[in-house]
Amino acid sequence: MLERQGTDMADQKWGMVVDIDKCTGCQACVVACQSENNVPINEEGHFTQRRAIEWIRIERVWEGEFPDVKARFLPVFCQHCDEAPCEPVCPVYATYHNSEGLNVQVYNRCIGTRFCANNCPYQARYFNFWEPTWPESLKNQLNPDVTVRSRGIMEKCTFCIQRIRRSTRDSDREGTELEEDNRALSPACVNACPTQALKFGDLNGHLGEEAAEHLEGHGGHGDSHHGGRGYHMLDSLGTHPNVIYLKKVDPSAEEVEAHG
Amino acid sequence: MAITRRQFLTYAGGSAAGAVIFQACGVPADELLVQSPVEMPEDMVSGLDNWYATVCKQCGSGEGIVVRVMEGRAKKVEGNVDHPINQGSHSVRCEAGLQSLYHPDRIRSPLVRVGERGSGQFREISWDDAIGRLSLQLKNLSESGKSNSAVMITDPASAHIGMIVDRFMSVYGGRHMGYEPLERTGLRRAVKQVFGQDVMPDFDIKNTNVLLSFGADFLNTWGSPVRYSRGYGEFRQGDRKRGTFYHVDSRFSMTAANADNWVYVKPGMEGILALSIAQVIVSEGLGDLDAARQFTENNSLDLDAFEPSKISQKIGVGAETIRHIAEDFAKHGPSLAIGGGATGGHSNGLFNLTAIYALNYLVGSVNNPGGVVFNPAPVFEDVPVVPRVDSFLDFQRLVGDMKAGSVGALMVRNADVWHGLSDSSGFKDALFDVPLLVSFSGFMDDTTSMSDLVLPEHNYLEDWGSDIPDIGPGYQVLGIQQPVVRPFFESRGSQLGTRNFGDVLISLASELEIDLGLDAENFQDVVKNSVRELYDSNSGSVRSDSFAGFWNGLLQRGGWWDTAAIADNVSTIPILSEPQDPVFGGGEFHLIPFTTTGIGDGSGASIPWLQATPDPISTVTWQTWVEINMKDAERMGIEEGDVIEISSSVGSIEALAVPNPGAPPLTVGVPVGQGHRAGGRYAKDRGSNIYAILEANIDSASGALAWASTKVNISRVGRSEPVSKLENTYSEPPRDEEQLIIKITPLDS
Amino acid sequence: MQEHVQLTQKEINDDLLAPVLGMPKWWYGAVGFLLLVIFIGLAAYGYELYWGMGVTGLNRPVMWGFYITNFVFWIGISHAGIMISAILRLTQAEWRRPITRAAEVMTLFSLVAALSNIMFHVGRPWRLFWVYPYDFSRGLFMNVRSPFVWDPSAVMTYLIGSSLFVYVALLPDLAVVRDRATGKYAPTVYGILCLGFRGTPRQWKLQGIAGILLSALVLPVFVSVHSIVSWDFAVAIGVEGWHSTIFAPYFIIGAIHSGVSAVAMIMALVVWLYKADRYIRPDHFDAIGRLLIVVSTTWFFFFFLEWVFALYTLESPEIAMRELQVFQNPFWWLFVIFLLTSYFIPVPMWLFKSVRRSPMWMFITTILVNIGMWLERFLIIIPGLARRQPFEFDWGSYTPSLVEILIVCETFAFVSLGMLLFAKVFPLIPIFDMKEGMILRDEIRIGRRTVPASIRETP
Amino acid sequence: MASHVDVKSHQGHGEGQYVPFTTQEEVVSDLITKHTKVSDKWISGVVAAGLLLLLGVVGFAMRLANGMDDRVVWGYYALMFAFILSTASAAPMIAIAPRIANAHWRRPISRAAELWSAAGLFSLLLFIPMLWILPPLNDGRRSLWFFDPDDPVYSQVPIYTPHIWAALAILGLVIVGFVLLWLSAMPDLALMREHSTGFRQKFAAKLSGNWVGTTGQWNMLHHRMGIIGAFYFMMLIFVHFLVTMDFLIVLVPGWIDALFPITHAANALQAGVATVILSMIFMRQFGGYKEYITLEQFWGLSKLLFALSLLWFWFWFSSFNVFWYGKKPSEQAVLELLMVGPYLISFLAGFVLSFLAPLFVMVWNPVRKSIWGPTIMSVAVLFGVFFDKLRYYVAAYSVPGIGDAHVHKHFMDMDAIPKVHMPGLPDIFIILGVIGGAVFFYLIFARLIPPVSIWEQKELMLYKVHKAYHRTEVFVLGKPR
Repeated sequence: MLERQGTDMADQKWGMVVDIDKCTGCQACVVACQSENNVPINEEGHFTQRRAIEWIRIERVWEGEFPDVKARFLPVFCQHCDEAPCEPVCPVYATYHNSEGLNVQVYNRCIGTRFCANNCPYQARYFNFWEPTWPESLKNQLNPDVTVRSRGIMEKCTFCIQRIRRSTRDSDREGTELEEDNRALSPACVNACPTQALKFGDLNGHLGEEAAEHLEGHGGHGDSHHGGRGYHMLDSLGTHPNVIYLKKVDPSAEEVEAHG
Repeated sequence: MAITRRQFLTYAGGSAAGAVIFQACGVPADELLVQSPVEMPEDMVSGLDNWYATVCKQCGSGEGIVVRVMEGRAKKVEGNVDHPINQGSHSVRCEAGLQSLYHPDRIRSPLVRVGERGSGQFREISWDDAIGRLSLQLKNLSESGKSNSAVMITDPASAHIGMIVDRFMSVYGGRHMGYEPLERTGLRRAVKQVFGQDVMPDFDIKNTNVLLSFGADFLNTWGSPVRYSRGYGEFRQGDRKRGTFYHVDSRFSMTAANADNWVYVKPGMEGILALSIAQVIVSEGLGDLDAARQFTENNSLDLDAFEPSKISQKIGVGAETIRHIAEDFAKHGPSLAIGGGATGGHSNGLFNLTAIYALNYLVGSVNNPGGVVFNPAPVFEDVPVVPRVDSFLDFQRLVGDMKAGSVGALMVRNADVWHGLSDSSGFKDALFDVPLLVSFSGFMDDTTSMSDLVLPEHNYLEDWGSDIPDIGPGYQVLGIQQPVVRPFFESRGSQLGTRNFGDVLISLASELEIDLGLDAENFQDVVKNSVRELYDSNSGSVRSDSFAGFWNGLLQRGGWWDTAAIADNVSTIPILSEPQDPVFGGGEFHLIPFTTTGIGDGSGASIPWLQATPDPISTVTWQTWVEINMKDAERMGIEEGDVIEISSSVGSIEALAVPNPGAPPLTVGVPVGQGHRAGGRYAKDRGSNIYAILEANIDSASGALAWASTKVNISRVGRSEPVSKLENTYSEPPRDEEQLIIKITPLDS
Repeated sequence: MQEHVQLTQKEINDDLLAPVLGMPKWWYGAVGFLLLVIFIGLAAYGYELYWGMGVTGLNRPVMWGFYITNFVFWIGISHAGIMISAILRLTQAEWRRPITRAAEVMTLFSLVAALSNIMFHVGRPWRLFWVYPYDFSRGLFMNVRSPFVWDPSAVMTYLIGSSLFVYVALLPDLAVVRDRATGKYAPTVYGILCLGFRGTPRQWKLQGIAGILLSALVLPVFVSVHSIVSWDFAVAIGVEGWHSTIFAPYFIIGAIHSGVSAVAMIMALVVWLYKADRYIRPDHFDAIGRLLIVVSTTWFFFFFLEWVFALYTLESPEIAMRELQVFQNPFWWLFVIFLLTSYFIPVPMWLFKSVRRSPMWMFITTILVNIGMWLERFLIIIPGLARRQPFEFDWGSYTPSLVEILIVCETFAFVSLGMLLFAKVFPLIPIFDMKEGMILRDEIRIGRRTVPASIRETP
Repeated sequence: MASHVDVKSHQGHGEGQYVPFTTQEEVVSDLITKHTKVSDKWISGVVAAGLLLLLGVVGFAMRLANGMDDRVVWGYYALMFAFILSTASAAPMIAIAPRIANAHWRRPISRAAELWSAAGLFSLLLFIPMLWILPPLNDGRRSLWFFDPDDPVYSQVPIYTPHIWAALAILGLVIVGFVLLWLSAMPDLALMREHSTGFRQKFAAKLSGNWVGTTGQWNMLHHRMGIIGAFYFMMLIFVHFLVTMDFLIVLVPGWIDALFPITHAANALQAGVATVILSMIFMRQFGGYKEYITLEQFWGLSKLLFALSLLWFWFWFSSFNVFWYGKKPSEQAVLELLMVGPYLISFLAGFVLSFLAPLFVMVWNPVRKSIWGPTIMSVAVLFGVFFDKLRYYVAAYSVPGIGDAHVHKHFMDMDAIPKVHMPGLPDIFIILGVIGGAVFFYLIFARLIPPVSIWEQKELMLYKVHKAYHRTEVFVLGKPR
């Protein structure tokens, strides 16, 4: 279905590395994502009803109380798990794994049982409770590469698959090799991030090597924690995410070891 | 088959009717729906796109952006990779430019007021008519010799627009004032005094090792956040030792959350803390001693009065902490001290800032890598680079004049004075004594809604222009702003729709028969002409053998910059202003207004994306809320969502309580920018305006408004409403029991 | 054993056919009221269809609410029919005779009600048929790995099986009605329906065998249905507190608990509405009461096990979820009500013979049980989904909207209406079964004692 | 149409359908003589069992020589304890359940089932060493009882909570079993008191108390047997719960299977039925009770065995499906360890013998309604149960790192799955010995108490009456309350 014939795309495996130590919680990624992916405008009501849609959201976690208080920021989005719990439970194959390691959501197949949302440990799936609407003039901004999701279906981060498609198509047309750190290819959030906390790439390529370095815990330049900070979120669930998080460095942290 | 004309018409009519019917069913944006049950629509790439480089005018920091355009419509904003300020990244507000471009409530043509002033009833008129009316009034004024009673208030306008405004007003003989809601006149004065610079310097966070910031929310809204964030990323995890970051603030801001140590200091005591740090450095013989001697003697300053143990009680910071910071700051250089935000918004703001910035001299990080880096002289002599900003004192004078009836015409561009000026200034009443209020704003903000005549300007994405960043990267930069799409209302003809502000001034000048001395009949040419000298200089990022080629290069690269053109080293001795304690009004709680990630100082309030952007700390959207300490809240029986009345001596507003564990006791933080009387469907009558109740305390040294020095009383109204936050309501703050965020200590500690 | 009333076949016919041939006064009132409730409920559903799921109280992360709760509840009720008639038939329990049909009919209608809940629940019901093997033209098949595909197939099988079950058991009575029915069309219609049953020995034999076979065959289905329903929850690893191995038996036994209670309710209603007190005797209530004590206690043991193992893991998300379930508002008081109504009030009462033998008390206690069991499902689903952890940042809460409440009421009205209409058209107490029971009764005199006995064929 | 039948008026006939004696006296004398006569078959049986028991003791001693610290080698011992708990202790349920349900076919075999509770005593003896094999709580292992290692009080107590509770529960089970046996034997003991001589007469006189068979006593007896029976069932479930929980599940990190105690119990009932069927066939072939233990009994029990096999499968599958579908690493590891991993063979053997075979063979009524069909099946089931228990207990007892809280909180990684642990010579001795021991106990008690309940036989003759009905003949079953 989604494999593109006659190319080497199928042996790419898209993934992301998120450096929590760099994330400042500035929300640039959130708005970039909404603009790129035609995410419906989250009106006040959507927040009070707890139905706001943010394919990537910044979670803020408190530590301690005033005066020695800390707040941490954690970008959360679809982890595109290799063993995605959301996939087997969908009765109509609306969500499945494509040949590039992406967990894709076929909106028009979805019938809205919301089973996948229940079974996503990362709560990265969002349901269109209302019909998304825009004022006439604002529709001019909607991205023609991305469909508008009607009410009654799930949606979630796609790693901006439309960008991957467009740039691979272009590279095919020009007969050039698709290089992975390429702004036309990487998702809107990654391009936006002012501190470069997000890094997108091919886990079978350079990013994969870097990620391995982080996960195995060696490498690193001098004493600036470069390698060894990698971990998968909720690893003990065995979902095998394609997103690698880099640990927060905190002088006052009591050392805790990652599970698993 | 042959279709007769009649048949054709019937078909056409039929299809038209069909279209109407289906429209009536309100199928949403269905032209974008792809109905395939197996393919992700994203797999079907449609159409070709172009990316045009221009400059973001959403906020003052002048980021370079590229805009994705398909079929003549702007679709996506991304950072311009070449641009020195943001190097490809962008902030929330750059993105939102798209919605300001396609905002449903944009002004579609010149307007003249028909109802009461402020009734918001306008009538569309032609541009000729509008310019005629304005020029008539100006003529009358100049003929009656009161031309200086014409006042133009703009946002801090620099580069060519600034030039034209200045020229116009000076040639005409009127006054030009620059307006900034949470003004930074104090900051500019401090920079002048300490560094002897007219231009704001750049902070080399990227290479600094110990970062000590006072009150400046520089990762979020203060200064040039995107540029600072780029540096911060490297500062944290670059090819270098991980830096240490102390943040001194009396509010737990997003920047404070990212600091390794947030040091709470009592409001307005930052300067004293800075001097105390200086005292430790000097007394322990760390750092650059003769620099220290210089400025102590020069300012006849007795540092020992600031020995930590003496002042620690007063400023609420432990003596040990002060020593530790001082030693770290002095020993593990390169170090950098930044100050701003609320620190400068006190009655002793100028003292605070000067004291803070002076610290950089002690550790020799002035105009050095990892320290404060000066910006060079402007690109052009005749084009102002320092935006004109007038202090609150000046505006109080203006209000005086207005009351006295000596203001004949008030022209406003991009400056929402009505919303931003505190009631204590009396501006709102005085406005009714002004015979003519003209707005050049392309959007119905509060001030525009009060005005008599509206001459709407283009949205910046439709418009020509230039930008010289207020806070440069340390070398000369000129951003070029080009229209990425045709003007949205172009179809309404030349007499309706919007126009470039510069063009309007030019045609106004020709109406008034005054000569602005620029040999160009429209603003585009003004820019074009003035960049000729860059072409001639044949230096910097864009070079070409033909001017046409050069111009194209400018447009493609989104501007011109010359990394070689850096500031020459100046050795000045910082002038500290008189150490003094902050003065506050009456009231139980310190009120600390703050700008939010989304709507900033209020200029973004009309844009839904910005309204819906969660505040990083409280994750609240769309509303005005009160950050209040949890224990205080407990004491006063306040729970999340309770409507709180905040009352100062000036007035009172209502806001929703959001207790949070980071808020210091007896301090309330309230976001600015809501509570508009106009501003379109997304901003009108939403939340409440904290500016309105700020007391008119003034930093006597700089004349700036001490906007953080108001003290308020808060009380429960008894009502309570759901808080529209991304996070769910909690009784206990979430603690991350499952360690989603795993923390490790740095290797060296 | 019992104050047994021996009736002639004529009496039985007259009594049990009365509701069919005659027409009680209260009937129109009841049916009218139920129709009204159903109409309101459907109107609410129309509203939901038009505006989308937004009109419900659901949100992120509580994506399932009243509808699924109600779905599980009705599936549970539907288990009573088979439980009573199949199992008791296989074990030749005499006291089953008068109540089997009511139970089976309840099964049918509650199954339909359950299915309707799925329709209310999904975001785009007009595409619900995609969960069936269909749509080959698009090169697609439904995802057989999903419990939501197992569900419809199992429930459908169950529906078909149990309707056959009812029909086979109905044949002899249809024949009786055919002979008694007056009017223009009725005799013909019943004649067609009863498939020409004339009561020849062969027909009786076949009918008996069919009954036994069907009850043996439908039992596995009955088990599979609710196991699968439980796996809608249990296989999910995303929700702490759902991922428990005991769910399948726990749900089944819970279903039987609520189902058998519902049957007792119906029995009481039948006694009152159709004056059937000569057929449904106090010791029928007694028997079902005893059964209920056993069932409910077993259920409680499973409940206990589930909790023990939940706490035994000592994993903070699990603990947090339980904490939410038991201590947080509003769940804590729902939890208390649930425990009291589903076990701690009824079971001690059932220990008293006088309670077991009084239709009134059985009616009250069993209604309590069903309230409790509805809450049980609610308390499994909602706090589980509220998910205090791992993502405390966006844990959720849920309050049902009016629409949901109305639609839930509609399902209850639907089942009641179904029962009423059925009782109007067919005898609700199996006539032939009663007669058989009367014939097979006997007594043995041992010394001075007379022991009730039943006649069996020699094996 | 109530007809009154005079008991005496009907001659029974036909082998295996009912008792061929016409008068109660005949039944009594026949059973008493059968019981008192010591056959050499019995003697040889006792001797053989006794020898096996000795062998077992030897094996136990050999194990004991190496001490009890290494839990791994005790896996097979634990297995045998569980096996006895599942067979001997569960067998009495076959007397209790039908008695409560008033099923007449049970009557000839209820005593044979109850006698196994005597062998239950053996399970208690077997359990005592387990107390030392199992790790104490204060090295941080999990327990149902949420034991806090730092608790000053508990850490002083030499034996820890789960040990105490489980021991008490098993003791209780055995006691209740004996009480049940004694109660139901009382009328027969009274008969023996009258009819027999020698030590047996004295023994009966002691135990039968003041039984004279008044109506009051009879009512009381029925009442008590109902209560005690129900109580025995609860105790049985409770014991299975405690034992599986604190002596099996806790040993395997990540094995959070709330259903397992019930699966274990269901499996035990299955084994109990099989045991009873086996003891039936022995009594029938060697004990000389052919006329009493007839096809009807086999038929009744084989239905039960069939149903229980299905039930067990359903429980097993419910657990398996949840683990397998969830794909959690911890649970994957558990499946690897207990099923598809080192003990795959054992698992398959158990699965085939105790589920597939009964399913496909006993689904046919002719097989169910025969003497040898159920017998063979019950042998298969017993072996199946043995292998099934093997994969659980031996595997669980060979898991390292129980004390480690971290291991418990999260999954143990795949390469840490222990290798299969083969039985050594002592283990084989123990296996044989335990089986022999159980049989030994059983045979001894079968000497003391009639293995066929005399009074229930007599009752049967009252309640089961044949009579003509229209053109056919039926029998009338009394259903006393």
